[in-house]
Amino acid sequence: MNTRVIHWFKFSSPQNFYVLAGRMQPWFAALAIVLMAVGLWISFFVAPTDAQQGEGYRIIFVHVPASQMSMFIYLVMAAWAGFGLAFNTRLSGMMASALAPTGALFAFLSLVTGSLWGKPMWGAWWVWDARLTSELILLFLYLGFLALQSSIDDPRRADKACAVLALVGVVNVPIIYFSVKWWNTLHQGASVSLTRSPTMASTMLAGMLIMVIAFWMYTIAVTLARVRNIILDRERHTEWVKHAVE
Amino acid sequence: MAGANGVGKTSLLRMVCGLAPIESGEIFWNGTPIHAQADAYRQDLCYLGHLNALQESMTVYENLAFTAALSGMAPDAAQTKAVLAQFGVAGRDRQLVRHLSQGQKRRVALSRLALSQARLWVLDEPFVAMDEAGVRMLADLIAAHLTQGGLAVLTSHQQVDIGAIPAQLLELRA
Amino acid sequence: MQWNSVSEFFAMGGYAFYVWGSFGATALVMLIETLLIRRQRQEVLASLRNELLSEGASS
Amino acid sequence: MKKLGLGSVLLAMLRREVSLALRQKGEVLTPLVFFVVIASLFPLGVGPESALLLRMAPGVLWVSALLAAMLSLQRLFATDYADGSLEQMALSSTPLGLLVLAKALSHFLLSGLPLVLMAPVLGLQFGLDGRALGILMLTLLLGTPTLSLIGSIGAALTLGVRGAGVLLSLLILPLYIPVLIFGAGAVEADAAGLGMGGHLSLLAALLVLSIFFAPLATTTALRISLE
Repeated sequence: MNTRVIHWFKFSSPQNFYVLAGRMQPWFAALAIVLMAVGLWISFFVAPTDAQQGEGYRIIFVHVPASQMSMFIYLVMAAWAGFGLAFNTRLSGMMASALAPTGALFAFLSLVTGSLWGKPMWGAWWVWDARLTSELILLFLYLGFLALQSSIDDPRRADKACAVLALVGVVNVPIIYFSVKWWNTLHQGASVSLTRSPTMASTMLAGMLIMVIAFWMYTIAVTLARVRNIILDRERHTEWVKHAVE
Repeated sequence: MAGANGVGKTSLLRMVCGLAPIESGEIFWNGTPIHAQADAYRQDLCYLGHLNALQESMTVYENLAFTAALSGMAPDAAQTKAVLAQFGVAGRDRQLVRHLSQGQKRRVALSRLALSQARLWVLDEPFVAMDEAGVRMLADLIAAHLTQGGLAVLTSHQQVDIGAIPAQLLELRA
Repeated sequence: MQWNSVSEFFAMGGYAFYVWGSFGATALVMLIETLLIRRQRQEVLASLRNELLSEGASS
Repeated sequence: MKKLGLGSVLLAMLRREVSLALRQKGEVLTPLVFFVVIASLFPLGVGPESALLLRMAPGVLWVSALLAAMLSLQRLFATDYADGSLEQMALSSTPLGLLVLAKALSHFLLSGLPLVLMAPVLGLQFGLDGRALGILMLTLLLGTPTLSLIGSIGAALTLGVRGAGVLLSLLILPLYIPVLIFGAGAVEADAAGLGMGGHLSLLAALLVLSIFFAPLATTTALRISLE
């Protein structure tokens, strides 16, 4: 038991994690590509046409994974941030800052695909629907995180300040979501939802699930690659980086 | 504590205060690590850094009374007057800090030491911008603090004689 | 399979722009992100090599 | 030398903040003038049609108040940070969280409360009736302390940072959304005859939550800035 604990802490040093991440990254990338190919096959050739929404519903195969990832990444980011604040580990901050850009991109994609779905279904590019609005606010939170990160020069201080911001954000996300929902029902009532199709065929569900897993793999692969860059950049004055470059 | 510029004297002092994080090692006060007893430790601590911690648009007395209040003290006007006189800024207690010279501001900041009841003084370059009489007076004040069982950690570029009290010189090198 | 011809597949039952737009945007963003990370890596490595070279020259 | 209780320490802090702000009158007046100007721009933008203005009034006044309260946030810790007073506060034996709470309270007294008092005058311009004006003031009274508390987190995070002003608004405005929704919503709900009890209790809940959590986050952020 004791040896296992030591084992894990070994990987929490940036140097060891750099090597580990380098070894794992290609596998996750490969998994992402394979799963995405399978998911795309199901989304276009196996899943049947939706009775209500015709072929337009196929947007869910990218919209749902993107929205889910944007929310999960924020949670994971906040978890890393909290871990970093509590135990003062360097790697945690690096992981949080490696996750943030991908999370922001998924939030952005969720908005783009959401409004591409909304145009034919609602007849408008943008509707102040509770989900879309919350997603927009989530994007703002990501942008705030990225802006704070980039405007503090000392990376250690930036990591800690961003960690506080991420934790404040994660406490606020449910409150914001609830308040937006409240606001939405007060003002216009529920509208047709992209994800609440009553008759979802099992192949549709399977396709969506595979796409969600594929997006997870993509996120992990991209984050590992990015955190490797960050580690190299931050640890540039250490011996092992000099050896790694040579 | 001595050492060349940029060698980390101020950083070390800030670590002693618990302001800056410590990369490795531990700082103990009364046998307990300082981060484990932060509130009790701060009661014993008086830190004067490079910055004077004086608000320009408040009077000298208001400034001193405020920092004293932060550690739960309320010095009366007469006491403040006496301390200011001791530090060579007599009769300035009702003046706005804005109207003082740099040297006078430094003296006002240092006069906090006489008003504080902390046992540990952490001073960053206290002798800078002081004339000879000021240095003498401050050295005597530190000596008196030490004879009463207090402790002072300070950085300085110059050798200052504080009498017969044993002092340790720590020289930092890069 | 529900597609009778290639053109029908691309037409997406009249939703071509929206469906292909969504998938296209997603693919584009993922591609750009991957390329950006690759470039970032090359930049970091280049600056590290530069540093090493200048250190080697000065010592 | 007299010993002070915790209450008197906080009172001393509060008195210092208020007297400092009153010596620089611009600090209190600028947000207030800003509030009036912003609120007056809306009718110029959308036209003087009274039914439309009446419908927009709660939202417009709340958004303007939110922006005005944010104006003075950046200075909340900035001068103390620059002259070293913040170090003294962080190293004093008084818990920093309580000092932060006193700071936030002073911010409310100096920028929130004037807005509450000014709001009915602007509400009249938008044609709100007496009852709506009362509710508007009540929601502002409940909501602006929350704005000050959440704002203090942003002010602490952006201390000594490049472009702190714009950054502060980017960090803080998304967090202000629930307060805005429930604040402006209460006035609208009452006008629609739906009852505003729910809104008001949610506003109060947000206030209680932020009293507990905001000082915690702010002190952590302040200590990070002082490292």
